[in-house]
Amino acid sequence: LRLVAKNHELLEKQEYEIRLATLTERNRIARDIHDTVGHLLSSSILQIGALLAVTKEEPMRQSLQTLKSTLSRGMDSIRADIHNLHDQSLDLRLEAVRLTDAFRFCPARLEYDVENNPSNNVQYVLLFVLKEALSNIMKHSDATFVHVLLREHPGFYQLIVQDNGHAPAVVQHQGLGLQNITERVESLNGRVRFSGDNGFLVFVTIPKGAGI
Amino acid sequence: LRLVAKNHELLEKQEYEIRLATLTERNRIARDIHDTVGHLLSSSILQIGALLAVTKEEPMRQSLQTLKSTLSRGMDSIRADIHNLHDQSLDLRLEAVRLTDAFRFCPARLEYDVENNPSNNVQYVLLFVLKEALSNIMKHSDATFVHVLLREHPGFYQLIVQDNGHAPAVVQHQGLGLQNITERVESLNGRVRFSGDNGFLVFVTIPKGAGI
Amino acid sequence: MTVLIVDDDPLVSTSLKTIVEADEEISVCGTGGSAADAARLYEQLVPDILLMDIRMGKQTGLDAGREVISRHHDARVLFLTTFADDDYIIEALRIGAKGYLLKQNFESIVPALKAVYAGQTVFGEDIVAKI
Ligand SMILES: Nc1ncnc2c1ncn2[C@@H]1O[C@H](COP(=O)(O)OP(=O)(O)OP(=O)(O)O)[C@@H](O)[C@H]1O
Ligand SMILES: Nc1ncnc2c1ncn2[C@@H]1O[C@H](COP(=O)(O)OP(=O)(O)OP(=O)(O)O)[C@@H](O)[C@H]1O
Ligand SMILES: [K+]
Ligand SMILES: [Mg+2]
Ligand SMILES: [Mg+2]
Ligand SMILES: [Mg+2]
Repeated sequence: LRLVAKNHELLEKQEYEIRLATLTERNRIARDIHDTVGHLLSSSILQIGALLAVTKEEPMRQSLQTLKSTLSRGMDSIRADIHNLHDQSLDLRLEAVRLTDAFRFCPARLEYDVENNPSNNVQYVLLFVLKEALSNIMKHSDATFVHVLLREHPGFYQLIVQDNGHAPAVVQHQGLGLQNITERVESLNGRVRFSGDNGFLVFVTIPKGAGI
Repeated sequence: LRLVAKNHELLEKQEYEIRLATLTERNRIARDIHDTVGHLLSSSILQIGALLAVTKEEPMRQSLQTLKSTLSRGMDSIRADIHNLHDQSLDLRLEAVRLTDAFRFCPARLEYDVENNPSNNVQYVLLFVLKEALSNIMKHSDATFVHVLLREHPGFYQLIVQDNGHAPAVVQHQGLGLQNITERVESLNGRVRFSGDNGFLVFVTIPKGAGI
Repeated sequence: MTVLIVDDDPLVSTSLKTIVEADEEISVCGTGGSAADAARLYEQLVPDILLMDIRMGKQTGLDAGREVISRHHDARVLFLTTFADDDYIIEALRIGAKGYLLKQNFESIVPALKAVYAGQTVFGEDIVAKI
């Protein structure tokens, strides 16, 4: 039975990872284009500016202006591409709402207080933690309520998942779930705390600007 | 036990899907850039060519040449990007060799006769079929040998996986494996045949130019 | 007014020089190709304005800008950038630069230099909102 659930989980995770892989690649390429082609185009436009600064003949000026507007369109197109790419990024709030809505085991309340969408990497780790924490509640707890808090602080993002079940005061065996949480959060220089004092608590902070 | 294997399979598949998603996205973007920015750049280079044809003054010619070579570098960079992207595409032969080498259940012979690497989508489906077929042999057959043939014909690609085990003359219950094979191949307008006449046979053809 | 131009692309710095010097009130007192050049040439030439690229290879003009401004509190540093959404722009403005310019908008370079020389700043509005 656990394996069936696990299979399901894996399939879901897979979709997720695929989406992330797609977005990551998109952003990487966008940055590349931005840096190389964008630079060459703006350099060309400036060269035209210099030619215009020293040219008096009207037909030549005309041609240079046309050339400039062709290249400006190239810049616009690159800018638009990059803009589109950013628009297609993960939306933390949307994904968090989705995850808590899909959670059927017990009522879950999401408190969302984030103004600036973190980078894809940070978002991804936060959502990964949320997923693992919710799946643990399903598997290990007798909770009747769970409170999820996603909050932006001046220097970092914070995620708290707190249930009201009977939890072990000390986790005897960390499985892959808690280990993965710890690894991924620490890879972004974040911090993790687990506690079973009062239901089970997963507490995570990730500094801003991590993993861009 | 089957579920454990299934989990393992899923995880492997996941890596694969992620790689595919990355490559697909990369190719999509490469095509976009090529079509938009590439077009504007080559148009600009032509405009400069026209200006050079009517300009006699040496300093102006010099400047236009410099401008032209800046833009040509932009084109080269785009071209190189796209080239790199293609280089990083799936390599059907390599992947097929990997899969048959990793197959430990019984000896497997790979006959590879493909000149033109098919599109990523086609490759991916062919490799998916090969994976499923090999995993079925492991799970369901007493084969001591398997023959894998990947062949390019003028109009299509062909994959045959034939083992020498005792197979049911008619498959009673198609599981997810054979169903997925059928679905994916048909999504590329290909054809599938399964047969248990003489060991188990998986026979697939996919037309060229499918799913680009 | 005197301007020091620093950009890692020589084609960009010479083009900028030509554009800027076409104006009668402006003369370019030097050009450089790296962050190190910027700090060194500033000390040497003490220009009215330092016009500097943000991204120069693996370096940025930010550290050089910071150094110049910390030594000369009245230094006018104006940054150049390829795209307005450059992540470094906000940082550039935090260190006390007088603004930034898109390289693409070469028509606005001379007016911007004059504005900065007259004590104004040239920030995009969306950037100001972000600070
Ligand atoms: N919400 C919770 N309530 C009670 N106990 C929990 C809760 N979350 C985790 N635990 C305890 O922590 C242990 C470790 O969790 P972890 O996620 O690392 O592994 P797992 O869920 O057992 O296995 P895996 O996640 O690898 O499938 C669990 O076995 C359980 O004892
Ligand atoms: N190489 C083979 N030798 C003998 N029988 C086979 C072979 N391949 C497939 N079969 C038969 O075809 C059936 C359907 O295979 P299919 O891959 O669709 O499902 P499955 O392997 O049983 O389950 P799943 O692939 O969903 O995990 C198998 O159950 C088996 O009876
Ligand atoms: K001048
Ligand atoms: Mg777990
Ligand atoms: Mg199967
Ligand atoms: Mg530069």
